[in-house]
Amino acid sequence: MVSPIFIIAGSLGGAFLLGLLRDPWRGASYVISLLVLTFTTWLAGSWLWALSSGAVTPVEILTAGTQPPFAVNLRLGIAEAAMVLLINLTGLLSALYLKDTLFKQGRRAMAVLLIFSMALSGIVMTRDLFNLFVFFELTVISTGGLILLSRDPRALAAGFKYLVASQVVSILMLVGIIFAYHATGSLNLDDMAAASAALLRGGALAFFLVFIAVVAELKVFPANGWALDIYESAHPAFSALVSAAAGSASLVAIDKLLQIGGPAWMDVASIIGIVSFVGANLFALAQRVDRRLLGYSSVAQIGLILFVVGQQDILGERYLFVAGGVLLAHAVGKAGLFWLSGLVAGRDLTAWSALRGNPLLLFAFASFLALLIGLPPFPGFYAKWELVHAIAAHDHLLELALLLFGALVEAGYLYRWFGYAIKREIDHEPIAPSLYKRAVVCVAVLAGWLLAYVWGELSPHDNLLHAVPVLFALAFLALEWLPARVKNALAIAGLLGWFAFSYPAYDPLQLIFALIVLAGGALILLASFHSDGRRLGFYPSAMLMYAGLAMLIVAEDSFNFFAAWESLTIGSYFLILRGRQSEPHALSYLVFSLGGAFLILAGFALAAQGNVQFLLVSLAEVAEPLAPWVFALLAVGFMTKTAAIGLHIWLPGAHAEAETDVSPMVSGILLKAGLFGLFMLLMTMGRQELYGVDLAHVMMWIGALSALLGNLMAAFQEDAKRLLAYSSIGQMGYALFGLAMMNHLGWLMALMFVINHYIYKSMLFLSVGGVAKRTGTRAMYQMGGLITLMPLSFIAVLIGIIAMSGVPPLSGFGGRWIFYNAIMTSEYRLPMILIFVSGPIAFLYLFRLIHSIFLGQLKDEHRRVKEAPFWLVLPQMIYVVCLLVFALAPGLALRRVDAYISNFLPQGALSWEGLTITSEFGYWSPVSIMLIVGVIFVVIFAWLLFVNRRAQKVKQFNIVFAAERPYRPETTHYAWNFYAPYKKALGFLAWPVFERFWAAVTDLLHTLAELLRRIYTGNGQVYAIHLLAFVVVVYLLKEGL
Amino acid sequence: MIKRFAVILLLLGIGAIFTGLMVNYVPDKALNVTARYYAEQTAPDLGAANIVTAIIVTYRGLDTLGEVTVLFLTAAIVGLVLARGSSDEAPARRDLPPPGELLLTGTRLLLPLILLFGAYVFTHGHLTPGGGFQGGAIIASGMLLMLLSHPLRRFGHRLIAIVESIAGLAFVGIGVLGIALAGGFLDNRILPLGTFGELFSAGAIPIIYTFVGLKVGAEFSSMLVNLSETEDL
Amino acid sequence: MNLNIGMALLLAIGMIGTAIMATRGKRSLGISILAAGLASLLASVMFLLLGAPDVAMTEAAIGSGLTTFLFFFVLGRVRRGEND
Amino acid sequence: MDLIAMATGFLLILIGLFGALTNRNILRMIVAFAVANTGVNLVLVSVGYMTGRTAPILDSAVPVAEATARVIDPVPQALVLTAIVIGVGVTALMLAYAYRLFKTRGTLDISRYTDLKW
Repeated sequence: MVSPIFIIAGSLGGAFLLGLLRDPWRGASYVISLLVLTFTTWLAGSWLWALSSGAVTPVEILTAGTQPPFAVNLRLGIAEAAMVLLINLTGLLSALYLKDTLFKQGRRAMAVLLIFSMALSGIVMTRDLFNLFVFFELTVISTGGLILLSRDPRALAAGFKYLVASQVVSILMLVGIIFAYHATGSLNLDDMAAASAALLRGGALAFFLVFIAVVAELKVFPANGWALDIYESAHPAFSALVSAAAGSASLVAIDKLLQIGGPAWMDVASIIGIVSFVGANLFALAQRVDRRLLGYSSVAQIGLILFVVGQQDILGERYLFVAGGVLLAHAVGKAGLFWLSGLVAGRDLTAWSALRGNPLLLFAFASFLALLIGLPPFPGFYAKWELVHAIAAHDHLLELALLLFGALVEAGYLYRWFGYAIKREIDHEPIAPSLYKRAVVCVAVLAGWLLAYVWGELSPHDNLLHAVPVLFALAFLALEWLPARVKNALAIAGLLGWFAFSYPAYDPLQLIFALIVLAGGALILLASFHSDGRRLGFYPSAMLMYAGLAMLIVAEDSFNFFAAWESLTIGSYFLILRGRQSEPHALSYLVFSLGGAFLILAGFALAAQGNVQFLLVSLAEVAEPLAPWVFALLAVGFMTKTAAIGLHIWLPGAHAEAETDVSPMVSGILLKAGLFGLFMLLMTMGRQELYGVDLAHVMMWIGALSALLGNLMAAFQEDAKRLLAYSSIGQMGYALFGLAMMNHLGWLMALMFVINHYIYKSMLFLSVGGVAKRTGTRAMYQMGGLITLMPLSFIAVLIGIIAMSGVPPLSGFGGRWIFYNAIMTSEYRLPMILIFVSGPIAFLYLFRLIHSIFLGQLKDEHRRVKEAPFWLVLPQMIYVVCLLVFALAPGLALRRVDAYISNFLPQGALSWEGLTITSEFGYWSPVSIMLIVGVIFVVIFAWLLFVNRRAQKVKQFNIVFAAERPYRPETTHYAWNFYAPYKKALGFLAWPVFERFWAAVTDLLHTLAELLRRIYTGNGQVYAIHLLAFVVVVYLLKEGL
Repeated sequence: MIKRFAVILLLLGIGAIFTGLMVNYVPDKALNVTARYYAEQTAPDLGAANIVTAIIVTYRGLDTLGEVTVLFLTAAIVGLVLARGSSDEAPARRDLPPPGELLLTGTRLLLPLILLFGAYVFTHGHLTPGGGFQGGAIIASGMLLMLLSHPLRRFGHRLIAIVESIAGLAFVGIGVLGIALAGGFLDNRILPLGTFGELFSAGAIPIIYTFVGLKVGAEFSSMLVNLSETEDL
Repeated sequence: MNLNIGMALLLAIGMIGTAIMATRGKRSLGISILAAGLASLLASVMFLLLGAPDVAMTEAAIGSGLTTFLFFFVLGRVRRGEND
Repeated sequence: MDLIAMATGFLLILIGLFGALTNRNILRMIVAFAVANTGVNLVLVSVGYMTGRTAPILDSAVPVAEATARVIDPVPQALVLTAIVIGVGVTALMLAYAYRLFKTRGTLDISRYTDLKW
């Protein structure tokens, strides 16, 4: 092996060699720089490989042939090797990226770049405190040089501000170093760590100064104004280096210092880290400039890693895995984003819509964001999982809450940005055509996925990149060039194939959900045959969602459950984002979903008490003081997904604005994930009491209110798809109510709702979507009289609303029947009344659906409207058949489930005899009901025909009218504001309290961010004052603690 | 005014930290382990009389390499900063009075002496106070004198660049030789230690310090020259 | 011994005085720069007293000598720029 | 004596920082930082000082055998040497920046360079 000292000697030699060359020999200089960086990268890589394969042990590099502490020594262990590799690789890639700039600036700039990466490597490897200082100063000075690579004239001032701050830092550091030396008689870090106690007694202040100086080098919030200016104005390739490489090196330095400082200082580091994470993320909310946003995000991420570094005592041997995961994910993601920003011409966030023309770069963008946020399958996901488990197990609950809050805010502003890229007008210059810059970005993407694989292998869990469903979804990325129809066929085959493959392993409950997700998903995908072209992005997203759902159903431990949960959330987010007007709704969906997901994560972590491989069935064994909290966290998390009232505001927009075939997916299928989670939760944890309140009872109330208010709000909608969306809130409320009753029939009813809601909501969304497609509007009052033009859609809607309203003879009635039986067995009268009341309200909006769309007068402009496209109608007709079959023989599905539920709630099971079902209150025979209703219908219909036999048919437009043209024409339309009287009476219930509440919360956050970020006045002196204030405040707090 | 007040308040805090350091400061009665090692071992191990030099060039040679690199960097960046954008500005008209006869003659007389003195300082760094940095600075002051006396004379950028690069490469090269021939990077014992107290002793220390001196002199000269030429471009 | 301490005290007073002179915004920049250089020079005498001849030489040559020249170089350029 | 030097050093640092943070002229800021750096060097050297000992140079006056008992701790001196050189490097860099800033902005007032903020 070549000695690692050559990483330093080689770079320096290269830099000095550049000085020998003549100025015009730019090509030769550039080649030398690249060769040197390649050499150091290779050297670091070979050491990493050898160290990780166990071929060599960590090396001590002595200089001057003398043992430490008398001479400076360096060390290269596996963590150091990884960091050095990261630094030099980032340097190499940035050098490639900077080709034009470096050619323009000449060999001096190249030499500075070489020294920069050398100095960072030195920071990582050195074991000597003063040597650390020297390397830090080298970093500072070379930063001062590399800032000038930018063409932005503001970079000069930014560089000066940076130098001012570094002067303050280096003064503090030097004073600290000399007193630390005085206290321990050595400058060697290991010696100091050994003499830690003595140092911390006599030289605590000295240590404090060194520590705070290195922390300041990390650009922690809020003493970091200069850093933000650099991120904004420097060349993006250099910002990538600062964020990825310099940040990592400083973190390693902090880690070394904490070996001296011990647990007391680790706590300080943790607090600084978490404050930085939350604060910087919050401030980023108000940011409109891409690179400054990335700057804030870098500060936040480095704060997070600092937090991890501070938690190393509780992470134990998993420390490197966690810290490495977060750090590498941050480094790759951030460097990638900075590089990407160099391809985008505009600096406003919305300018990134220019990426839309290039699917590869868009994929890169998405990958980088996922890396930063720590979504599966990236390393940050595994790392956060273990981190959260560790801090939950040690009861650091405040930190846990702050961590998750910060992560949520970060996800919010990053995905808002992604939404801009996908949805905003492309009115900017196209992306830069430079091929090698794109190549650099692609290398970063590859590195990110490679890391994802490596971390999956290193984790104690199953590698998510080995999961067949995920791979199947990812495969569609490679198949994007195929026509949509071919991909659709593949997708359907995949879903059905996976169902057939997994079928034997399902228990009855899983089977029902699998049927809905996989077979049902395939059915909805039939409608997607309607689209032609290539439909870029649709299949990877949809399949990711289905993969998540498929994995959720079979997950046995909390990790797999949560990973699946996150996958389906992200997949569905991309899917929803595809709708034309869906940008804000997709974002609110994502924020709520991730918020819910984080609650679930917290719940699992609390339950697991440090055991990262926690079986879901062990939820039953969670001990008392913790159990209700775990229950509450998980329940609220799942209820976010089912859009329980209060957490529902994301649903109407997300479902209504989605594409025609996406709405049924996210409504009919995706909502069931939440119900599945609740099933899982109630099966394992049962009833829990918090401060004497039965949580199931609370859930029941939430369910009842969701049913009532959801239905009420649905009744007042003008938009057909929104109406359906709101009705989902109500329907999920019913299911929640049923589950919360915690008795046999309640659960059966909930399952009934799972099946029914899938069928009729998918069907209704498809038919309404088809109508909207043909008429070009979703406002019901603009439709009317379509019954003759779109008879099949009419039939579907008719059957759908019969089923949904729960009148005989269709399956909805079965649901109600079980439901009423269930209610009889329970003792909660008041929520029951609410549920009863919401029944007729459901009828109101359903009636409106058929009345305003299909009955009444045909609008003039719709006279040439045709039936919905074949591929939209086909699944609807299949649903009609399903509904009829299910109505006739509910036992097909429910019988086995009934038996299965008896395992958990043995009392009150139904008895199934042939096609008749008996409960303790009565019996239900679907066939006879069907017959009776059929007879009644035929009789009434015949009688109506007979009565109206002499009615005269009037041509529709056989009328003459004259009037003023009203200011808002729709106000005169009878189908507009259809339920005005009800609205007068009950409208207060549908008042958007929760919308207002959540809007106020986000406004508050934004206003705070907008106000507080004004501490960054742009004045370099003020930044230095912040820095001093930071030092003094930390000192005072530490003294006070 | 608020700012001034805030600064005073904060500096009071920093002052409190410093006071804490001073109050807790107890001067050592005897040398600590590290210093004792240097006092005892420098002469037999490295053969250098000036312990500070031995530490700088050998024991903490990596720091010194970094230090030299700092100057290299600074010189390069000063060049970069000053070169940036200067080509598009109109050259300023120089209307300085010509240097006096006295200065010119003085320079001619003094320059060789100064250079010689500088060289003496850095070659004797291992024996007497002084060394590469001080010697380099002295050489640079000679250059400064030349600049003052011939403000319009173009300096050999090329010569300066070659000196600084060769000196730098030589420093790194000697360091690497240490790995091959002695105990590690920057080990000075690649050459015989010689007789204690003589000029050619202490292994590679005088050689390294010579290169350091040349390099430091070249870097400072380069900075000065760059600064002085900014307006001529 | 006392002589040394007396000198040290004198030097200290001198340094503090020159430092204040260098950092007060009232005087001309040239004087500030000179004062800072003087403080540095006084410090190098102090280093000699503290038994650090190497440091003293360096501080005198680099800290007070070259740095002061660098300052004046830049000051000269800026002044000439201001006259334009 | 070491305490005198140390106290002077600390005072110089504080004076320097005060000057650097209150003068808006960037050249004055740089001068102030140079003063602060001098202060740092003083503090560093004073930490190594031991009363009654001589400079860490072995010669006829201080033979090798007596070195341990006679010389001052050489380490801080070595560090200060490095620190001085690094300090001058940073100062030169800041000066170059100041010059360019003046050329491009026409002012030396740091409070005028606030086009990057928030």
